[in-house]
Amino acid sequence: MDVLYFAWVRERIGLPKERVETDAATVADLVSELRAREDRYDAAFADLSALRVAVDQELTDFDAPLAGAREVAFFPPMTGG
Amino acid sequence: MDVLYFAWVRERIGLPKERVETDAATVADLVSELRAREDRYDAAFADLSALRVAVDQELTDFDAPLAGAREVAFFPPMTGG
Amino acid sequence: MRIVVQEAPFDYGAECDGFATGRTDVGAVVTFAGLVRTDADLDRMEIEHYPGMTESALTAIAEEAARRWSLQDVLVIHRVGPMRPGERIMMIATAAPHRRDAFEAAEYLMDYLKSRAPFWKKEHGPQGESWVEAKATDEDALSRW
Amino acid sequence: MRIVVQEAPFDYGAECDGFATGRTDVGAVVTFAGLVRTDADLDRMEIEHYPGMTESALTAIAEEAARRWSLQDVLVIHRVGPMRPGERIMMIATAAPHRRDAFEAAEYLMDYLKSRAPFWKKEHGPQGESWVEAKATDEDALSRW
Repeated sequence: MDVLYFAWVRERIGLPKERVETDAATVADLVSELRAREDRYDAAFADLSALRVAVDQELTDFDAPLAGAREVAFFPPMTGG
Repeated sequence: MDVLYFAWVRERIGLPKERVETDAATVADLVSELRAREDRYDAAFADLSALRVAVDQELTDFDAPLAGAREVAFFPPMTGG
Repeated sequence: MRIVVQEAPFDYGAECDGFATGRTDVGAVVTFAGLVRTDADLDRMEIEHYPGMTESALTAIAEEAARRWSLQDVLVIHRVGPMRPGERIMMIATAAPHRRDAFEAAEYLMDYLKSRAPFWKKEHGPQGESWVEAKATDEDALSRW
Repeated sequence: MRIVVQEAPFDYGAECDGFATGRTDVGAVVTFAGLVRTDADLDRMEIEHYPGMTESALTAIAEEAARRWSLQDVLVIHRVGPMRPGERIMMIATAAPHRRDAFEAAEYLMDYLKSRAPFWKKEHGPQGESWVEAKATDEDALSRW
């Protein structure tokens, strides 16, 4: 699936988007896999309360299932307007 | 003092403004004097709950004193906006 | 602060534009425009007012809004005289550092302007003419503030 | 309903004007404009967004507003990319038969747009750059609805 990063999450991880092969059942499982990869992922995901997640462009929770998902995005709380 | 009428009060009484010589102590006293004059005044002031009053261009109540007042205006509830 | 009572139409777009231009301390601009609306056969509307008191009442309402909220500017334009369906009757605008102040002040201005400024609307249609009656909901709206 | 996400500046005055023109069923138009505000040394702001999700999130918010209130039209324009202090970031407009619907829908749109549409602001000043943090008061504002 495609994993996207925005704002400071993008800056800490160092890329806006990557292709990830995973069998993670939930968003939280995917986060665990990513954190295990490298320090920059571990640091970016250290405080989940500071993060938001969208699955297929819909806001959701970290316990959301990933079955059938094509795109997961991580970003800080939004500041539009 | 000058007595002014607006909207349907003006139409029922038949004039927008008149000079009234009075010793009325309050707005209510002035209303009693006006009602005693002619039927068209009596009809216009029949239901005080349907009327508003301003003394010297400030909204007030019918028991407001008239000492020193230069201008009294009677009109229905306002409908601006 | 600018308070205008006039017969002539006003340029809503230009007024909005001017209100949201050239200041770096303003974060939020709210504008409201009231139009002559008709569900049925309305040929025209006529607005009567109380010259002198109208301006002072609007100024007092705007000054009270500026006391209650953190505002950088307030504009009120209200037309009087004859108007046709679809024409703009009036507008207000508020400018503030933050959106909550701009919104609340604008709603306050509208609620007070509606029931406490000396304007009276008369509708003219094929069935004749009639004075618009004040709505209980407009009087009730004041209890919010 | 019109939802626009673009880099280019937009013409706030012309959009307001268009929204309050040529309809006799609209009684109330409310508009909001958000500007780049600065108390201090802000050279520029940069807004990042999530293409695709931005448009669908704004559309969902506007559709929900149209379900909750009696509205005749809704407009949302939001810029992305670099902006300087005083520039307009975004605007919304609502048209309704009555003012309460137009005001409440506009406040709802702003509250949700602020915290639920995928935009992120970064400020650039002489001290460097920093991401604007979401405010607890903005999240709390959603509990009104």
